[in-house]
Amino acid sequence: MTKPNLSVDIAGIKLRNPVMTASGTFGYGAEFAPYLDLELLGAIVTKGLSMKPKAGNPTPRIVETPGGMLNAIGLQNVGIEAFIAEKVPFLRTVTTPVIVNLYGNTLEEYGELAGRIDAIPEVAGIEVNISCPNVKQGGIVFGTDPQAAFEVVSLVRRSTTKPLIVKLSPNVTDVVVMAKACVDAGAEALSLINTLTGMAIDLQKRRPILANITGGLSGPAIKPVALRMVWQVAKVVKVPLIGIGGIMSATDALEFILAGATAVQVGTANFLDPSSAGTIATGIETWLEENGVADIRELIGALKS
Amino acid sequence: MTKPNLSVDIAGIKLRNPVMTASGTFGYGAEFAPYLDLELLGAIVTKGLSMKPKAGNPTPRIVETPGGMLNAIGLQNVGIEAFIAEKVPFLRTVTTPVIVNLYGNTLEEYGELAGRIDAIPEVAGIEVNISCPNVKQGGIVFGTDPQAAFEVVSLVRRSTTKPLIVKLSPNVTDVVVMAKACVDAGAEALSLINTLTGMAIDLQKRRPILANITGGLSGPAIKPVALRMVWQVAKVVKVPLIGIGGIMSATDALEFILAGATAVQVGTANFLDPSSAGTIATGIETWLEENGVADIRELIGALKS
Amino acid sequence: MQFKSMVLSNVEVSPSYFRMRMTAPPAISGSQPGQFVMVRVNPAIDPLLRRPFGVFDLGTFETEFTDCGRQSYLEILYKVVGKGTAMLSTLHQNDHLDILGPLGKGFIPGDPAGEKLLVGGGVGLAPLYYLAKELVRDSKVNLFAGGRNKEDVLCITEFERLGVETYVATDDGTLGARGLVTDVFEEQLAKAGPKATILACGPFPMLKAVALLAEKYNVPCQVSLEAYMACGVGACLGCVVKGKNHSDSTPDYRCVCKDGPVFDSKDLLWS
Amino acid sequence: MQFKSMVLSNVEVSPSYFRMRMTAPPAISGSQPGQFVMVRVNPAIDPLLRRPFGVFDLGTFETEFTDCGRQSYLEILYKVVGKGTAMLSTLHQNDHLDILGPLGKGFIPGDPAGEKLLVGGGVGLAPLYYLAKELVRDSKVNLFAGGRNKEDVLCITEFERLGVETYVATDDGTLGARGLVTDVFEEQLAKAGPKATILACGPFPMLKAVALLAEKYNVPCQVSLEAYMACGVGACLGCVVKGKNHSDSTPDYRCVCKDGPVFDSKDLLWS
Ligand SMILES: Cc1cc2nc3c(=O)[nH]c(=O)nc-3n(C[C@H](O)[C@H](O)[C@H](O)COP(=O)(O)OP(=O)(O)OC[C@H]3O[C@@H](n4cnc5c(N)ncnc54)[C@H](O)[C@@H]3O)c2cc1C
Ligand SMILES: Cc1cc2nc3c(=O)[nH]c(=O)nc-3n(C[C@H](O)[C@H](O)[C@H](O)COP(=O)(O)OP(=O)(O)OC[C@H]3O[C@@H](n4cnc5c(N)ncnc54)[C@H](O)[C@@H]3O)c2cc1C
Ligand SMILES: Cc1cc2nc3c(=O)[nH]c(=O)nc-3n(C[C@H](O)[C@H](O)[C@H](O)COP(=O)(O)O)c2cc1C
Ligand SMILES: Cc1cc2nc3c(=O)[nH]c(=O)nc-3n(C[C@H](O)[C@H](O)[C@H](O)COP(=O)(O)O)c2cc1C
Ligand code: FES
Ligand code: FES
Repeated sequence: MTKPNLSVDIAGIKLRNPVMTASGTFGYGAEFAPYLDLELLGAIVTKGLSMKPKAGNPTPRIVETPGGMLNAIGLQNVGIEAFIAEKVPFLRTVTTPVIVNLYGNTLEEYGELAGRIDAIPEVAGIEVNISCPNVKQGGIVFGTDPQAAFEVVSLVRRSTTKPLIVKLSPNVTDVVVMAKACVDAGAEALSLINTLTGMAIDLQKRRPILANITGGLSGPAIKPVALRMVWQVAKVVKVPLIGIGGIMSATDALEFILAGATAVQVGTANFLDPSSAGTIATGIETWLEENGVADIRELIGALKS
Repeated sequence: MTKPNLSVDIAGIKLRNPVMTASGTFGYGAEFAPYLDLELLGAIVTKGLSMKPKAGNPTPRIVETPGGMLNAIGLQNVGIEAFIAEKVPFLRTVTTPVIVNLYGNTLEEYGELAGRIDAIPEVAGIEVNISCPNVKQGGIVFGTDPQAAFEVVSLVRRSTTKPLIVKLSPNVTDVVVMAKACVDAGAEALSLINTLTGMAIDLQKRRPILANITGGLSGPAIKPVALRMVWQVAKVVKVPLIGIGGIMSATDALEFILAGATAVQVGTANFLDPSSAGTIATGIETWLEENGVADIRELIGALKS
Repeated sequence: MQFKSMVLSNVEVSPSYFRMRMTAPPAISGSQPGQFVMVRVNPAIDPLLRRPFGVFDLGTFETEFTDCGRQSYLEILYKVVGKGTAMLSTLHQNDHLDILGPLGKGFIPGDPAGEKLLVGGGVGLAPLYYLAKELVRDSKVNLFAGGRNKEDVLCITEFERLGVETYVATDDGTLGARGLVTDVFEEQLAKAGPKATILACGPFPMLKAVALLAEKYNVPCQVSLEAYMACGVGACLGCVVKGKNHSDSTPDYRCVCKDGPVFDSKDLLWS
Repeated sequence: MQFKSMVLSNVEVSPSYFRMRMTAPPAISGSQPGQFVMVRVNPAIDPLLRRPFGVFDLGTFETEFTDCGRQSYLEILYKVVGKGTAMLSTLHQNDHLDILGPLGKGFIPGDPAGEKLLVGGGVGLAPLYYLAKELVRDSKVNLFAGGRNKEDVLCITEFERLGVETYVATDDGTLGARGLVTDVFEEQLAKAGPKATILACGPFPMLKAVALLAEKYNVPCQVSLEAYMACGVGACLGCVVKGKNHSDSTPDYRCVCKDGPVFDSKDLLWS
């Protein structure tokens, strides 16, 4: 049998396979180079970037929960200048497309940042985080109000010609409404889901475990919610979707693709096993071969229901 | 040391301890009598009841997920007549208060059903399910729209003098808005959370596993989301809260109480271990003793944050 | 009942089929053939739910290091198909389990004078062994065992040792006749006396075929079903199957865990 | 590196303290004292995250049943405190683990002519053993070991066998002096030569006290910190601590996993 086709197209970005890394779980790529061949990946999405370097939240910032984890990193990042100076040179050494996840504390900052990134040739595309639940200012509003989402995405769309992905929050009554607003505003692809807002408590200390009190729930625990949202959105919008949430294996990834995702992102799994994303990519190829599927695209949204 | 006080008051219902069973996970009580002493419980909440017997969804109706399970039972139940004839006689034999969980397919049915239950002396209180995500007609609308919730709760309030608990859905952007609407409409207590809507897929069959496609996610996986919502609502509303979601142990239960719950409900844990609810109640007592807490009420909302 | 149990042995009897013996309280001897147990594989939350397995055998053993005389044991025969059974297969002697059971309704032996026709497919043979053991005391017992290949047909020697007459069919002919076990079964069913009883356990399509044959030859028939289960005690309503009176407007659902797993084939809707 | 490992032994050396030896690739010998490994307790999702443990010892052993000569092993010394360590403690010889490491920055030996003052609290002794083993080759090594009671003070005999001079203090006086190890330590520190180096691992309050003493006596000091970790490789930013230049407006966070776990005490903010 000839090798199956694994390549997909997300908003004009050509991926050699549908497996990307999720923002904030893969650093800037270099951290994982000792554990897997970055050339095995469809794309690398970098840690959420802002204009200025950002300190993030006090610690503890992470805590394990049943089948998942909470994080309240608070979007600590190096800021655009250091990103260009320190991170881009390494990313230039890999042929895998690099997508920059960005966020702003204000509407204007989103636009300004998108404009700056537009000028970086090494960046294949932009993923706009309107969904991070940790930053009071900004984040939560853009991600849960369709009108605010429309505005911020429109502004970013005007500020860059790069392929534009918008990442959706699951903490909403109707994710389809949010999805439509973003597409109407010019999003060429949607990634979903970001983390569910949760909390953990230390009984003996009678305190929240996270310094930030609440944090974002990720990992296998959220997979059913993520699958459901991808399926709901896929029925309604036409742009390609990137499925995210608790993907640990090639099987998980293929389930998201059946539900309607064109690509997937691997997040928390990178912590359990730093080679996960590579293993998942090769696992998908093996599955296609074993099941006589010539092209991954045959599976996108192929769920019988 | 004298025994600590475990008793709490929910909407006028006196509970010997804060541990109740969650609707739909404990049948009508009798099913669990061989496995635990029902007199160990604070209250028993029965399976969601409707006017007419209801068939529920086709099978498969349940599926395990990472750290949780999805169910799409579709509110199969015996209906009010059979409930009175077949289930109430057994419930009369226990001194533990019985709370009836009910739902209607229309606004009117909610009112009518509440009226019928008002006449059953064995019923200590009513829990209104406005949050079940499985029934297209009704359910999802009442539970996610504050105005609809206000109306249905107001009607139920007018139809019964029994203590009135309203059970909230987590599938909303802002659970606090829903909570306030229900309290404004006359809810004397709130229970939260019901299940998160999720989905599971059988890759080989390329089909959703549940016949209903989506189902409600319960179990340890959802605990962080449930804790967060209880904490959010407790900061704002004055009525007692009943914390629900992934409670497996006395520690879990006490965390909910710290977050602001006056009582808790044990759901999925009953399946893993049919004696769970009793073990949790005695575990709470032991913890209070070991930690020198004389009264459980000292812990309600006692989270330092 | 619910009890803590200790693994006594856990042996691979055929590729990916394991036979596990574990301690049980004396009351386990009250189990009816066809009843099942729900096994909590470990106290962690992965896997979350208990796994149901038929009672394969019961007995007593002499404890080695104590003075307490003969103790009861329970055996299950299981196939590794997923996460839970894979974890079970890694358990060793002295590992602990939490068991709920015996649960549900078992097989009803029927008239001892009639011959018993047991039909089992694959791991469906599991509950039939304990059933055969009980039945051979009073009745003539025939077993019809089917599977994809010879590795799917388990413990035939054990059945024969009980004095059961066995008929085997496999899809690939590697053991017994080549073809469906229901074909072999029909031949014998046609010859069966008027007091015969059919008792079957296996995949749904096989049970359906058996139920239709039972109707055709007018022989009483009990079938043991499988369903995804959460509680095992009739509370969650996750495990239902359609009863004979079921229609979309007048639903008739039965719980496999409580009203079954063994049903009279006439009580179910097979379409 | 990431490698599959097989448990060689797992022994309770003191109540709730275990010493586990496991196979490792030869490259493990490149580990620096103070580096750590992230252990995936089992392939299930409970517990989900890896658990970090310091390298307690390294060595080689003769394999029993193969011809492949001496193989490398890695040892960790751990205390059962929660779910992950409880599960670890139930593992047996031949059970499998997935290991990431050695990770992070270890201790820097400093001038061999100076004496080495090792300070360890409770399970903080773990990385100091491998450190002492390396240091005794060239330097005089003193160990100050503290704990709540005698059961908290581990492997002192092993340290003594290396030729380390040991000073012990326990809160309840059941072993060594009664009181804080830092008191005993200060006495000796006051007498230490100008080339001495302090190398400490233990609970945060102890490290803080040691860091302050180091400043007071102007002796270079390295401390090994703990933090909740997810990735272990500097990617998740979950494990940060405040660096010396940290303020709310000009944040200076360091990753314990990558920039540490061993830091020069002067590089951290202790307030
Ligand atoms: C009454 C009854 C008796 C049974 N007796 C036996 C027996 O004696 N020997 C034996 O090998 N098997 C028996 N089964 C089937 C056995 O329960 C499943 O093979 C087992 O639960 C699979 O678990 P897993 O984790 O390996 O598979 P997974 O596929 O990982 O399980 C995922 C979920 O699906 C459920 N599930 C998967 N397959 C089945 C199935 N066939 N039936 C019910 N639930 C399933 C699991 O319980 C679990 O909740 C019986 C089932 C029932 C209902
Ligand atoms: C660099 C480093 C080296 C360490 N070396 C050792 C050692 O050699 N021996 C030893 O016994 N312990 C060591 N620890 C502490 C050890 O990692 C924890 O005791 C262990 O993770 C607890 O896991 P648990 O599942 O039993 O506890 P739980 O409380 O159930 O763990 C819940 C979560 O909290 C984390 N956690 C809990 N306590 C700690 C802690 N003290 N430090 C970091 N994370 C924690 C766990 O990793 C897990 O993510 C070290 C920690 C770090 C950061
Ligand atoms: C530690 C951590 C940091 C994260 N940081 C970001 C971020 O900076 N920007 C963003 O859009 N999402 C961020 N996420 C969310 C992930 O990209 C992903 O959407 C989420 O974790 C769900 O996927 P998973 O279950 O595979 O982890 C972060 C997640 C984790 C666990
Ligand atoms: C099988 C099943 C059936 C349920 N049926 C109902 C119901 O009839 N009415 C209701 O309000 N909630 C129902 N629930 C939701 C539970 O009462 C509870 O809110 C939810 O399971 C979360 O708690 P847990 O994580 O402890 O299970 C059901 C849950 C399960 C698992
Ligand atoms: S398994 Fe719960 S009702 Fe049958
Ligand atoms: S543990 Fe992830 S950055 Fe340190």
